[in-house]
Amino acid sequence: MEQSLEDNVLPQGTPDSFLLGALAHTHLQDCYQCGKCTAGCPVAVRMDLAPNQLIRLLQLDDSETALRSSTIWECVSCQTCSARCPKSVDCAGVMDVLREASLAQHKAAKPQHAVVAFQKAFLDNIRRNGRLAELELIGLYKADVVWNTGRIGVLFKDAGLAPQLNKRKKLHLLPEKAKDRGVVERIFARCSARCSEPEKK
Amino acid sequence: MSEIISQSGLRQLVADRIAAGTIVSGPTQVKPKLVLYAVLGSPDDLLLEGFVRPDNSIKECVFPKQEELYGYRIQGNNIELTDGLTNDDLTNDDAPVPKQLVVAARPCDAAALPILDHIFNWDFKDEFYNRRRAATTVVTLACDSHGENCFCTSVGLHPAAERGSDAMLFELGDGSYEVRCITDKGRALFDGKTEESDKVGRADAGPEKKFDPETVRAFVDQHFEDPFWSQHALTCVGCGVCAFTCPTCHCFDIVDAGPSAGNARYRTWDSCQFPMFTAHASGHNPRAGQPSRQRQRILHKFSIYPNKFGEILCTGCGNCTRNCPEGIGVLTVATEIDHG
Amino acid sequence: MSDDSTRDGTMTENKGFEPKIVAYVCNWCTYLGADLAGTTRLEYPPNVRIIRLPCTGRIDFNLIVKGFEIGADAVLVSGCHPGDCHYTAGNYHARRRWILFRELLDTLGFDLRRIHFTWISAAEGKKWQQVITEMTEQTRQLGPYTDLYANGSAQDSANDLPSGPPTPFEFKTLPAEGALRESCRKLLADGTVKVVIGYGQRGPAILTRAEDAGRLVWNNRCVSNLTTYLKRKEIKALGKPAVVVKPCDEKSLVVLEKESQLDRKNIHVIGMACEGVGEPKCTFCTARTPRFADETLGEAAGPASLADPPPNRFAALMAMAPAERMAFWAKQFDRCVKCYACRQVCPMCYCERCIADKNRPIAIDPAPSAKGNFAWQIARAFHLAARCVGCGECSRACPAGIDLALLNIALHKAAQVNFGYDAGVDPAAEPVVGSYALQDKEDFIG
Amino acid sequence: MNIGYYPGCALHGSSNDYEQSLRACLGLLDVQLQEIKDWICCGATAAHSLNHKLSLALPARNLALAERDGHKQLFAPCPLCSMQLLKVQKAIAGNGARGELAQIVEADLRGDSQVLNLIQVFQNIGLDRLKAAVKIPQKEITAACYYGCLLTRPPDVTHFDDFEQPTSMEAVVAATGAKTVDWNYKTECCGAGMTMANEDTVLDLAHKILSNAAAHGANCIVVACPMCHVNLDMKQEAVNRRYGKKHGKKLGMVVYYLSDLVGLALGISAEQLGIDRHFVTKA
Amino acid sequence: MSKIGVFTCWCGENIARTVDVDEVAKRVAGFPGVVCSLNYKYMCSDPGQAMVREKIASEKLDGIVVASCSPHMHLKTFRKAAQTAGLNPYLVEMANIREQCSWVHHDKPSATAKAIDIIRLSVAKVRNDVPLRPIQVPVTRRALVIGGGVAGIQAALDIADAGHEVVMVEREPSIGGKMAGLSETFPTLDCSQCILTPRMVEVGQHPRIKLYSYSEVEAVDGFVGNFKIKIRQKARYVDVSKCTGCGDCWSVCPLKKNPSEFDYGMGMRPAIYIPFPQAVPARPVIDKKVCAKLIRNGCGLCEKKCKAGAIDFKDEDRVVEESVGCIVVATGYKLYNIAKEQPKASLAGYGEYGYGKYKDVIDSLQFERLISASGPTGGVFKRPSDGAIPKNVVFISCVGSRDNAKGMPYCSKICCMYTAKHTMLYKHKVHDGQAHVFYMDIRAGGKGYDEFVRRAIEQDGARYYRGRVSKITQENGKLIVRGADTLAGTPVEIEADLVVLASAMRPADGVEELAQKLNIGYDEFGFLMESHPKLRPVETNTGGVFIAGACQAPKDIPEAVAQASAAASKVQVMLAADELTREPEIAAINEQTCAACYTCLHTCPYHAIERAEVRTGRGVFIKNTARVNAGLCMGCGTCVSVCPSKSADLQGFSEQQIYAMVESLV
Repeated sequence: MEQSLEDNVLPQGTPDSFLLGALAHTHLQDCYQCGKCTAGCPVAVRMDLAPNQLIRLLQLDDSETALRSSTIWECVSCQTCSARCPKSVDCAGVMDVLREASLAQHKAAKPQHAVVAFQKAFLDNIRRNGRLAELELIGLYKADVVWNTGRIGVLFKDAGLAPQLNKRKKLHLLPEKAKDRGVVERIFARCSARCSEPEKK
Repeated sequence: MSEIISQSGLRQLVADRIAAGTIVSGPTQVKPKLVLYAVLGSPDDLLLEGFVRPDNSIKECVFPKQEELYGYRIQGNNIELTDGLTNDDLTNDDAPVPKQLVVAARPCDAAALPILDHIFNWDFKDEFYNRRRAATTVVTLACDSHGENCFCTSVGLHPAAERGSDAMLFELGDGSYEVRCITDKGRALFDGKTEESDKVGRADAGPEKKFDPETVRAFVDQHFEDPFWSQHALTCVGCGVCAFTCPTCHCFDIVDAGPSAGNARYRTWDSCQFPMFTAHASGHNPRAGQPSRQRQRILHKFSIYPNKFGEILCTGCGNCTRNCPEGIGVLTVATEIDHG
Repeated sequence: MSDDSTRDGTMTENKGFEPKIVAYVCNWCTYLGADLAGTTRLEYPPNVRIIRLPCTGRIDFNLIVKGFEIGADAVLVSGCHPGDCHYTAGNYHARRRWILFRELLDTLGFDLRRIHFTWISAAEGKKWQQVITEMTEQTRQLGPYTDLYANGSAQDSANDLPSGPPTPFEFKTLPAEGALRESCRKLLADGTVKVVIGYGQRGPAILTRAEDAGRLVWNNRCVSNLTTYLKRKEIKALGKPAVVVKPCDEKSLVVLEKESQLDRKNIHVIGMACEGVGEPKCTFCTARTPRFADETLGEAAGPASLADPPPNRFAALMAMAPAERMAFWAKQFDRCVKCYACRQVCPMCYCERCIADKNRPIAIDPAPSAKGNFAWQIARAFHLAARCVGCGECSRACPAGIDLALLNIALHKAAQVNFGYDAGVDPAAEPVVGSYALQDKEDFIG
Repeated sequence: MNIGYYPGCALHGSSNDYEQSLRACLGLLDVQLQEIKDWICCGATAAHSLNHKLSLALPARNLALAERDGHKQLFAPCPLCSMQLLKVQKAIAGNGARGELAQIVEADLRGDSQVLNLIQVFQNIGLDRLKAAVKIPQKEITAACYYGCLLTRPPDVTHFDDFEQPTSMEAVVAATGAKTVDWNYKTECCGAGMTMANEDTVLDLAHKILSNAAAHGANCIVVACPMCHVNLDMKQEAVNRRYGKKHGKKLGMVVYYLSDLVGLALGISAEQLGIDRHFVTKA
Repeated sequence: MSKIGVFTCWCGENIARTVDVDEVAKRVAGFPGVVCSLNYKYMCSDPGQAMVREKIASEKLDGIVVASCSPHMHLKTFRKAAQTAGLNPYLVEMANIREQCSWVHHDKPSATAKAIDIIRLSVAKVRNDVPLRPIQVPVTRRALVIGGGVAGIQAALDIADAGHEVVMVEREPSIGGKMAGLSETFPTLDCSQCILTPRMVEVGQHPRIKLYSYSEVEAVDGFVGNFKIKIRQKARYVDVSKCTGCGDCWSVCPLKKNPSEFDYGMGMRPAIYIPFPQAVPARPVIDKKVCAKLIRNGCGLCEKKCKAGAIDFKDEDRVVEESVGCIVVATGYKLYNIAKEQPKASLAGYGEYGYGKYKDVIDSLQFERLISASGPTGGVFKRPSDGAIPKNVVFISCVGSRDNAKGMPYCSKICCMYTAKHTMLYKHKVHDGQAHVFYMDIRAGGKGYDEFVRRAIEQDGARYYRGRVSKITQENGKLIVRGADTLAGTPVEIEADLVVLASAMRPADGVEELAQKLNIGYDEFGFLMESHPKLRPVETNTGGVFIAGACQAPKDIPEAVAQASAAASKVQVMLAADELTREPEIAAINEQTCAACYTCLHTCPYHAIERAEVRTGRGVFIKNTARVNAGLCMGCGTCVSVCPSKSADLQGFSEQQIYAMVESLV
């Protein structure tokens, strides 16, 4: 069922499981909890809710717990779960949708803030430059994490790597930018990428 | 003094009649090498050039190939009569019959109408036929030549026979025609449409006699079981061409068409050459092959009908021989009987 | 169709056009599939009326025409998937028939979008629901089938096919006439044959006496296909016949033998080399000398190259839009008086009692109405599918000059294109009707 | 032959050695890479995680640019970029979203160009031609071919090789004369974009991959993805720091790009291929 | 027929809810020929049928239409009811206003209108019905059983014990089927050889059972009561009459190393072999793909060694014909082949489990052979790769079954039970071994079944994990099984020595071709279609053909045996009478109008039409004609639609009836 691209955030009133399923082009009711996704997931051990438990919660319309779980931010989007699911449920797609919704409703799990911050910084970066400016990304990402979690240590993380990268001519102080950045801005606007607005404190 | 009308005048007359709602029919070129009498859509459809002997006859105007007698519906165990389906039927008595006009018919066609009058009025007044006949006016065009299969002269007619015509036209050679009105209908039709003139049209002398109908009549009366019939009829394939293109053949079949729950009862043409014509329910068929059927056709035309009505049931138009795929027909049989 | 006011609600109240669909289904697969749609409560529109028959093999072409005659706006024919037929091969035979019949209906201008063929198994309740729902919707878009038989005004505007300039023709007697007379005289005299079927002065001549041999002629207007006389009881009663055939007539013998109507051994065939007898078929004919004759007389030069070949009327017909074709045929058939000359002259029509003469039930409406004429011409043409050898007698004999041969050409081409079968050419080839091939095309079957 | 080329941010950023290797190796096989003019970032994990619509719009823009430049084939060396491009083609195949996307990216969009990954480029060149062009067979290399997760998955989008037991990279490596090993982490994930934000995951997964390759007798790993290279090569030292004691010896696994290995076999020097700029340079 | 009774049924409210039955009854009363139109709540009930009988008598009805469910449900019921009231049963028709009207439409007015039209069709048909007499056809009182597994054996023995001759055709060299290869059977754990071998011997020695082993059904002609079966006896290269089964030949045969089909590749067998010691017939077969003599005219040791001179290298396939009255199909099942290439596009293999790549990943029948006392490892449980005794064995359920992505959404029903059995057998053989089972749901619904599974868990310590396995890889001799336990919500990783896959049950190879030969239906997976899942589970839609065992759907031995006996009883019912009454709805040709073109003769799928001559009383030839053999004609009607002159017609579906039906729809 081709989900229209219009509303990419949870409109009010739609039963969560239906919309989440629809957004991820899959039918959550098909899942009979066989656990194959959890079995194959490389990072399942790190998750507070195993992938099959997450889908189970959505089947019971409890998207609240799902949106606040660490699972969705631990997931590395490696598509193993969707590829092997006997019922062709797009579990990886559901993870995408949950991340998007979780961010939109400001329910992202605090301990996973680093991942959220990295991905938000990434989008802001390419919104401005059209292409990724790595140093700028690292700088803004670290500032965001320090600012929001107070983990000062992040500032010095991998500091040692910088000179090695430079020796290998892999650091670019003046990174390339896309020429027509206007169109990139307009694309972002049209996709109403609300999550890229500055975090309101 | 004679009255004449130009060809354009005649076409104008046809146009006026069509405009007035009359169904006008006449010879028309349907396909290369095929001329038939048909209802004229416009006056130019009327074919007047050259000698033309259409392959069918004008009997269709008074005795249509398919005519609805009445409609009916079976409801439960009773039957209701309904007005018919086709709108040109005569089922409801008061409906006026549309006027019909035949233009440039051949005398041998026109002569057939009085014959049909006798048939449809001898023991039972066929009201369907009569009302159509009354509404029909026939304008004949005298023949200025004759085809190879024409034999009107052999059956007591000739290229200018007035029998059955309401008015007769004669070619004047310059594209106009002399009009001789015969009946009131003819006069009413041409009233005020003609001019005085002193030109007088003349007709062809007609083909020389090809056989004597009396010898044919005598032969068929005495040679009912003659091997001539089985020998002659071998090549007849048993189709209905001769009967259906003959101006005088008038046999018909009654048929229920439409779903068995009721639709309409029709009268349609039938031919003595068909096997079903004489098939008995038991499966027996008194006339089981073409020999007996060919004999029956000649017998009816030259003996049975003349015995009853004193005239030959044939106007010599030659359609049966002209259209027969195997070249048989009355002319072939009669000449063979006469010169055999 | 009768506006049957006392019997309202045949369809739903007419809130908008509700198509009427007749479905002929096989009892073992599609009927059970429809039942399954019921047991699993799959809703679909109520426009279909199902007629249960033992097998698609039993669904004959005339039922499809009958469906339209009683006012259906679309007809569905459905049965078991190939290979699953309860009677092993009913659907294979049906499929082959449908391939030919669709070509005939297309030539006549029927709207093929209103005729659906599908395979639905007993396990496919869902597919039944889908087919009926889609068909109802599609037919609703098409609207009522009003231009069936092009009643009303459509007929007047129907244009005719180009017939091209009349081919110059002058009658001449052919040199082989003398040899023909001599040969027939000898055959009758020494009793090899009891009757000779040849051409006479005014038409065919059937002789039993040697001395009549002089009545035989051979010229370039000996048109009739004399093989049609071989089926006649009166002629069979006379004993072993000799028949004069042109190459086109000879093909009829091949078909008649294949259909057990004559035994080639006790017929003496006199083949005449022929350069054409002035009929439309002769302009395209390339078969100059008969192939299976017992004796061949005369010789014929190769086919004259035609300066300007007459227009291909069949191509012109098929170039028309379907509704236009229907109007063309309605105008032609309006002239038909049902004299059945087309049936009686055809060597392939040898039934004791023709389907047109059957009245319990009335399969073909006997009256020469639009409905009756279409039904008759469809039956005649389809019974000749892959059997007619193109001798053209039907067109020639028709007193109303109807282009009957076009229908036979359509089916002749269909048999060639689909089954590589050319009637009357190969005595050993398996007849198309009555046999089937596993890989017959079924792109039109849902 | 020349094909459209979509480098992606990584190849112009910290993984520019991969581009150097590609241009050197493919240049020798007379494959000209024609970079799309003014391409933009495909959004990578961030887009498909945070904004489904954006994750289709950005790659759609690049597809439209490639079509505008007239490229019938588009080579995207990074599997994440090529998967995103293929996902767009699938979304507009039923032209459900074609009109809408075209309007968003301000360019018309047919979606008929063929997206290729590096292995497919070598397959198009032809393995026998490759074998014939080899000057220095890589006899001493025993490679563990590492596909990563997005080269073969999701199968209904990539339609490339067998997503459980792929063998297409082994064929290319064998063509260079090197030996390959059968090991169990060919298609397991390396942690991809989590290098910065969730290093623990990356180190754990990278360790499993490196140690399994070593356990099966491989002396190097061949990859066809810039992110995998970062996680296995740049982070190998960190992996050793965290997991080295457990094994008693440190892992020293050289991580080649597939184009490195082919380049070496064709006689190109390590410097020209940029191999010297890797972190782990000797076993 | 002018006095027709129409009985409209409510079917409780199945019909009455969406069809206004009173309106229907009122309007139907107005149809031509209808004299009595009633409606009743349950027409098929006794009071309903009694009403029909009473009305026939009181109103002297000569035609009945029952407007209710599908003719496939109750046409026979109402025809019997009419018959008892003295009305010819073939003057009864049904109007299907339930499955094809009330159940599929919700708009009451249009459903009612449609119901009236459907009844109008049936009334039009009844008005043109002709009373018919059933045809008596001689019955060959012999039965054919296809398949020599436990179901085939049970059916054959039941029929033979009832006094009828049985022809059994088995494709393998010996009967016994899959059950012969099992070690013990659940839930009683009694050894399958001990309970099956006696029945096999009984079949081998039964005076009325003619066994064709190593043979296949080539063609099936004829019809119920009179089937002609062509059986292809594959070349055995051993003269069964001379051979005494002494075994000298297969012990001397040098080519020992051929994977044994019976052991599913776990053991080896010589080129000349009997599949297993208790084989019936205990006569060897030479494998022509391997035997050196047959391929290169070398060796020939077995011929020299055979004292009875029974070896015959020039043996060829022989085709034999048998005539039988009815057929029982018991072709059994095979396990889903887990490898990558699949016979059907709709199926997919299990790349992630490495079956075929890792030698120690085997399927459940291979496990049965390894654990079986008569198996290739002689009762000692060793794993195929290196013969070591596995200490950690993982059993994986639902491999292929319940897996839409792999093309088999159905459950194979018996895997939960035999997996539990396997854990017990393993525990009994390797006391210090640990069995791990990955399952989704335990389906143990039979008598004593659930207790059996609990015993495996509680007493024999099998460890059950609720979750599927995602991937199996091999690390230095150990199989790493990565599964999950959804109850604990955590992934589970086990280092196993052996993995046993409980793969899905699929119908035996070639069953679709056989079904087409027998004209019986099969579903999308190839399982044979029963006539009605609840009411006629062992019959098919083709008269005289019955099905039993796993060929119809996955099932265990008790059910297979029960179905076999059911099929056998159906056969006995049919063979009880000398003659078989057959439906009279067959074709007939009007010999008066037949033009003898014989197109019908070429078309008839059953060769039921012959050439004949019409002669007068004194034998004078009148004409040729085609004639229907009432015994062979199955009533398909293909001849009727091919006949140009409509001389051929089908009784019960005559032209008159069909045209009346179509025209009633105006």
